[in-house]
Amino acid sequence: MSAIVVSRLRPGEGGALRLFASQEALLAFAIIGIAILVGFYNPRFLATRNLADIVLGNAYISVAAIGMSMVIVSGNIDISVGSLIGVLATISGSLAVAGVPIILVWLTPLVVGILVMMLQGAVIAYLRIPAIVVTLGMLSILKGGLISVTGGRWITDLPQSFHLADIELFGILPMPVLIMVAATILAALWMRYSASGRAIYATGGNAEAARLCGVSPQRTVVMVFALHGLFAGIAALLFATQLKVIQSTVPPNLELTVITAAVVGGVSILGGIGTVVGSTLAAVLIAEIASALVFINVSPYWIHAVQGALILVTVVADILRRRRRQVGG
Amino acid sequence: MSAARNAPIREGGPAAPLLAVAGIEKSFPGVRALSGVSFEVAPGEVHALLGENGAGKSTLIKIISGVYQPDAGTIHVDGRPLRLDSPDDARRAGIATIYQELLLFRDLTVAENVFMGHAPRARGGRLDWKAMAAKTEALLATLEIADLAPSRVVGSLSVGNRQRVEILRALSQDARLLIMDEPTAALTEYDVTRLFDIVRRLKSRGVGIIYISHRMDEIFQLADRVTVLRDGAQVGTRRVVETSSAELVQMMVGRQIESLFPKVAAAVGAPVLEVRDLVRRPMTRSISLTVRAGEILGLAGLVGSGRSELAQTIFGVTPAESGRILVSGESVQIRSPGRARALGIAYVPEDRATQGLVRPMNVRENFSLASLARVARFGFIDPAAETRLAETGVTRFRVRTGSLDQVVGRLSGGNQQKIVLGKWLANRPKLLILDEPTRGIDVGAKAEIHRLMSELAAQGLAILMISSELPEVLGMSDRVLVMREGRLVAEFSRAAATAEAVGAAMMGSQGADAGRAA
Amino acid sequence: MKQSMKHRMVKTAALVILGVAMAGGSAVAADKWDGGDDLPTSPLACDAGPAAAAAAKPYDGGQTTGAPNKAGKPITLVDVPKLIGIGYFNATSKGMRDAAKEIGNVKVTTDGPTEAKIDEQIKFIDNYITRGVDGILFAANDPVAIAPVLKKALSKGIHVVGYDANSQPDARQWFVNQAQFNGIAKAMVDAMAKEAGEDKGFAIVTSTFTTPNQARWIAEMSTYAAKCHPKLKWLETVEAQEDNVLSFNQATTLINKYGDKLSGLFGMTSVATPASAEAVTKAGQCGKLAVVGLATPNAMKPYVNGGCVKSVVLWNPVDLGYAATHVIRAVVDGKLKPGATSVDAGKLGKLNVINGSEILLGSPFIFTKDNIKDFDF
Amino acid sequence: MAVLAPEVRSAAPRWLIRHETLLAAILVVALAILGLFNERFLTIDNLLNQGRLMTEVGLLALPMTFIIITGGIDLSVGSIVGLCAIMLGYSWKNLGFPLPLAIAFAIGVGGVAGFVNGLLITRVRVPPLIMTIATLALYRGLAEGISQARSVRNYPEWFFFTGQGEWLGVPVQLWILLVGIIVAGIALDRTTFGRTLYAIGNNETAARFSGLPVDRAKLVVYTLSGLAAGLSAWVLVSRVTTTRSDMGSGYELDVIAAVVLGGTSIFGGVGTIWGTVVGLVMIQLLKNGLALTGVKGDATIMVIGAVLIVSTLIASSLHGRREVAG
Repeated sequence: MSAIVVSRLRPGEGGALRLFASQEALLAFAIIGIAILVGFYNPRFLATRNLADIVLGNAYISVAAIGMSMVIVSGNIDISVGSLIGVLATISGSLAVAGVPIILVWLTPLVVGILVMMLQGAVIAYLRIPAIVVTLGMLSILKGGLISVTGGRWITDLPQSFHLADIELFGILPMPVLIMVAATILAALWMRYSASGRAIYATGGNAEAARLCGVSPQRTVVMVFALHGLFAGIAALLFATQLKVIQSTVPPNLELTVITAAVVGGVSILGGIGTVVGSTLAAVLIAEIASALVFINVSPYWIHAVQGALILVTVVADILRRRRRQVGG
Repeated sequence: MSAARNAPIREGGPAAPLLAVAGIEKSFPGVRALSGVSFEVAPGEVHALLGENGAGKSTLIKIISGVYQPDAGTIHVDGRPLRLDSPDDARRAGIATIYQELLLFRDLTVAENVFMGHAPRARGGRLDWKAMAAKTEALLATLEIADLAPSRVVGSLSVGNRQRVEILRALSQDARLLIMDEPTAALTEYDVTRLFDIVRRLKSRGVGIIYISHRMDEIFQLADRVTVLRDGAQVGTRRVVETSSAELVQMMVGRQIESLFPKVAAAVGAPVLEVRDLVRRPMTRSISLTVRAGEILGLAGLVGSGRSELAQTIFGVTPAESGRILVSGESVQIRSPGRARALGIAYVPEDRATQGLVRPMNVRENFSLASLARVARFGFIDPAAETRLAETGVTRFRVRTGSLDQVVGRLSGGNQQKIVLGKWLANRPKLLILDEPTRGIDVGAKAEIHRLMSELAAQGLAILMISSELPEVLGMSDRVLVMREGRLVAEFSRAAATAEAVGAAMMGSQGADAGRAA
Repeated sequence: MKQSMKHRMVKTAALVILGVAMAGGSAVAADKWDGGDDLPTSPLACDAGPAAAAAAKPYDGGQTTGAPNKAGKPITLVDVPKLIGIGYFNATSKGMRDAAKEIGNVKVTTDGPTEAKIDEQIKFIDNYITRGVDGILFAANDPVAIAPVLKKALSKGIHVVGYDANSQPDARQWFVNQAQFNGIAKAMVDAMAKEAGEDKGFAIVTSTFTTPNQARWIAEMSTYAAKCHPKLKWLETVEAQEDNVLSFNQATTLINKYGDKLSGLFGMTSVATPASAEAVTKAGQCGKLAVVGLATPNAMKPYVNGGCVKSVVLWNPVDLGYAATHVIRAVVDGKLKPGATSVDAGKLGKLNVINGSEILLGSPFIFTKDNIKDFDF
Repeated sequence: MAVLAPEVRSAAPRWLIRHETLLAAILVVALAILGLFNERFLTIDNLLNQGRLMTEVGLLALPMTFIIITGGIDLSVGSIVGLCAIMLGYSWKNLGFPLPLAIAFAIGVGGVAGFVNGLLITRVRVPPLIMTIATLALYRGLAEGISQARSVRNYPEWFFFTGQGEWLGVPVQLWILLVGIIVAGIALDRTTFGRTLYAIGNNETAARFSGLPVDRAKLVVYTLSGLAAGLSAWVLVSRVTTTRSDMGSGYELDVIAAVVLGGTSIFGGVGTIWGTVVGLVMIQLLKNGLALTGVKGDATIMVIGAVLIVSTLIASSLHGRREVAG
């Protein structure tokens, strides 16, 4: 199939690199554009404080979106991430309250996250069950499990040391933002400079060819999910340490926001291309819109509609852009 | 074929040949693909494999590149016997294959594609992009390719450059034997000359090359030796300097023409299909032709010359961008296969597995697939009628199947093809388009299908037959059209259609002009 | 070319969707506070304490049919709250278990949906009707929607008592009212006026505009403020479901949006209030920006002790659950019949019956720095 | 169901017979066991009542079977239910439509919503998974945005007949579902339409080359899915007497679980309505039975999730095909 497409392509037209660029540029423009528009309506929107809060309050989404975009690049999807983050947040919170050494409090969710996601990855890759089914099932297992274990008891009086979010570097740079930026950069570098990083693109782009090149699609998928789990763990930490209370329930619709960020971030749903930088920008964009809605007195109820529309527009644009590179579609 | 001819001819001195295969046998359910094939490739030799489609070339190279395992026979590399259980084994033995469908990652750069799976590492195991780019540059330099930046994304490259990337990948693994399957099929003239240039360089560096092509002129320009296959058997191996285009065509086509069911003459009636300046880029460029009732119009040409694309444009799979189609004199718009079917056009596609049959479904369901309306009342399928339809089909086309509930995927190629044919004839079409009607099926079934074709023509059906097998074209057609690079380049009456003339026209060598004149 | 046309077609389509999505939302502005319901309000007098029970109304609750007489016999109860897994309903269910232990011959289990979804809640109650229990305690996600299934329970001889969130009166026998809406409203608004200042601006963080209790409270607050603190400026009401991160972000956005214009935040749910307090803390507005709200003590301790929040308004949900259990026991034992004016609720003493078939827990309780440490829920 | 039995032979590979009979067997055993635990479980009263509760999901499961057979998926059904419920209430209360018209309108909206899915999937070739994830958010968002999460109440008494009434002692909506099942079953088993769906799922190219109306068929199934969602919204609103924008959220899980559990291959080409019905009943009674035997709601969710994964595992291992993950 891909061969047919390949041979249909007209020589020397818009390369995917330019496509990445345009995608990220687009997002950057959108972010700035909205800021300016809303700024006209209410200058306070542009206050550094507000802009900082927008990023700060949603850093965990950006981090989760990194892993998600890797998963999508590898040609899969995961809708269990929201529930997993809820579970991991609760775990770390309970540990913190139980007085476990803070290092363990921070490491355990990462480890658990990796294990859970690896399990899913293995089922998907080796047992050949579509990701959608596996993660849909896992979603409800985690959700139900969390409630039945915790009974939804809130976790309160967390030790001060637990609150990552309160740590500020040089008094200005809040930890979550730092982690978000660091994670994005590291992930971007890893995907570019490691053989396994490229293997993700190979698997998503042309699994058969990847196999002939000695890249194991199965192993790659498992690895991708493991990483996804790691980022989910980090996201869970940022999520948990943001407030002085952990609800120990599953944050509603979180997986949708994360997927939106990843897709809008320039991950081609046809698999194979994508950029974690884009997904981080997209997460910021979504957060910005959510906040803008309040500033322009639009009820937050529209946020889901906006998210859905964003996905549609990006995906359709992506497909058409690719198709325009082919003669006769 | 005499033993003397088959005795491998040693090239150069006593040096062990790079590759030596002997007595290779391979059969698939229903088909005997290869029987007793032996040949050698010496370092720095270009060894051409020649043969019609279904002659066994692809099977042979798949065996050499470790995709298939032979039923019998040996493979020696540098005189050492070798078991190739996987493409990986072949790669390690220094054998690289460039398939017709290039296996590339469209979204990755040239350098990444070249080094996918064996990229240079820097400290800490991270990819060394500098080295990767440098090495790629070096490879490009050795082949004096100037217009290919390592950082380009493959998806944005021309087909020719894509192929060069594949060649680079092979070289980057220091392949010593390079197999090229119809490398020029999809290339423009310019790219072809550049490819030849590269091949010569490789040759001069001692790389052995197995070169598969239909194009006679290429073989004479490039190859040192040529091995001709027919129906899975080795007809012979010749030094190119000692043979001629005529002889090779003769070897390819052989005595087959006689063995074929000749088309019985039928009264040629009114035009059923008329095509005027049909255009569908890139492969259908202003085509005009006419098919009459009772006539079999043969459409010859090389793989990739645009014949199937033309057929699929007529059939509405890829609707035309401009031009007119007339069916029995009336101008019609064909935007979907459904419409084509309604107009009495049937298309037996080239690729049975993916286009012709729904292989997990059973015989009955496949037979009725193209004529559901006939076995249904108000959209409700009448099981009895459907069974009757299938039974008549099975008996009429002598399909060998256990029962109507047999899943067609398990039938032999010949039987599958009969079902595809039957499925369409159940629809009582006016025009039957046959795309490679006998590809990859055994001789017996072949004959049956040919007999059937002339029978149908005799009943007044108009048939447009696409075939890459000259004998078939020559034996079955009332008229022969030749396509090359999306255009009709020659037309022959049955009388004027000789293997040499048509073959020449297909391959675009000197003979072509003669063809056009005819 | 064809697809370029398609392209335009789809692009516009997508944009239209987006447009539709953005439009209309701006049509939310209203003169009365957003998030209030349209039912009539009955503001209390500005100075007086919580009103004495309104004019006695005849019993308007429902009746069980063919309920077995289990007076003094052991009974099993099921408690189906709006949703399980939030501090508030954990507290009420604790109260029920306490009461059950105290009474002895009562067994009560809590089960319910994980999200405040009405059709889920109905399925739960339905299942328990089939399974067979002696009594159902509920907190309705929707007063009307829950009615049919409750009536079904009554018809099967199962006693039904509501708490926290009422249903249509005739769908249950009694409803334990934690505190009258106008009482809560008065307490909240008075506290805000005191802490933020009579003529300051404030905003509200609620769950959703349609959660019955919150809607009721906001409506009552609106009229009470108009009557007694006319200079208080209501700026905006934002919704944040029962999600504390969303509440936090919404509160933060409000703070950034209004700056000094904003001197107070109302948290209308036990989720929104701590989140708002956190937002104020993070914004470094402690002391400058008053937070008044309904919340459970544990979640608020850091802020109250930290002095960022002066007063948390709430009845004691543990008592609420405790009372509800006593009430249903009393009903089973025939001690609480239509027309009764009060019921004996164990350690809470006598509770009054108000407007027909409701039992009033008492006046709202105000947690402060001094007393909050005494509570653990 | 006997009516539909033959299709098992005619329309699907042999293993399916095994799979479904196996499933039916498991169902019987499970029921028996649950019955032992609670004598109130296997009562006509309870079973009919469960049928009532099952209808909304059931109506969605029928077109979902079609969709999954074509190799697609529709994750937006739950959101469409929400949107339709809102449109029903909104058009009646705010736009002043007469209630019957409002019902028709709501169902129409469902159809349009599904049609939009189908249109972009067939014309622009957006993968169904992504398309319906997007509309999962979009339609829910529209429901929330349009209604501002305000609920609509006080419907007239007659309106509740569909959701709470009985006819011949059987819940009204159960009759609707029954009709739906028979129609869908026959359509899938006996009509050219059904045959087209199987062909598409097994080999879309060949179906296209055989002149079958591939795109139209897909468009139809997604539209049907939307219409069913509208119908199910009507039944739901009529049952719970109130319209809220969160209605139907999470339905996609139950629906897909039922269909997949019923032996429909998530890779397409294989499946029957009969299987879906068994799967549907199984899940509903599993939930109910567990609840009655004292298993809490949250634990039940876990069981369903596990059932979904395991059943797919069984199905795809019985079913020869091997696809690349994802």
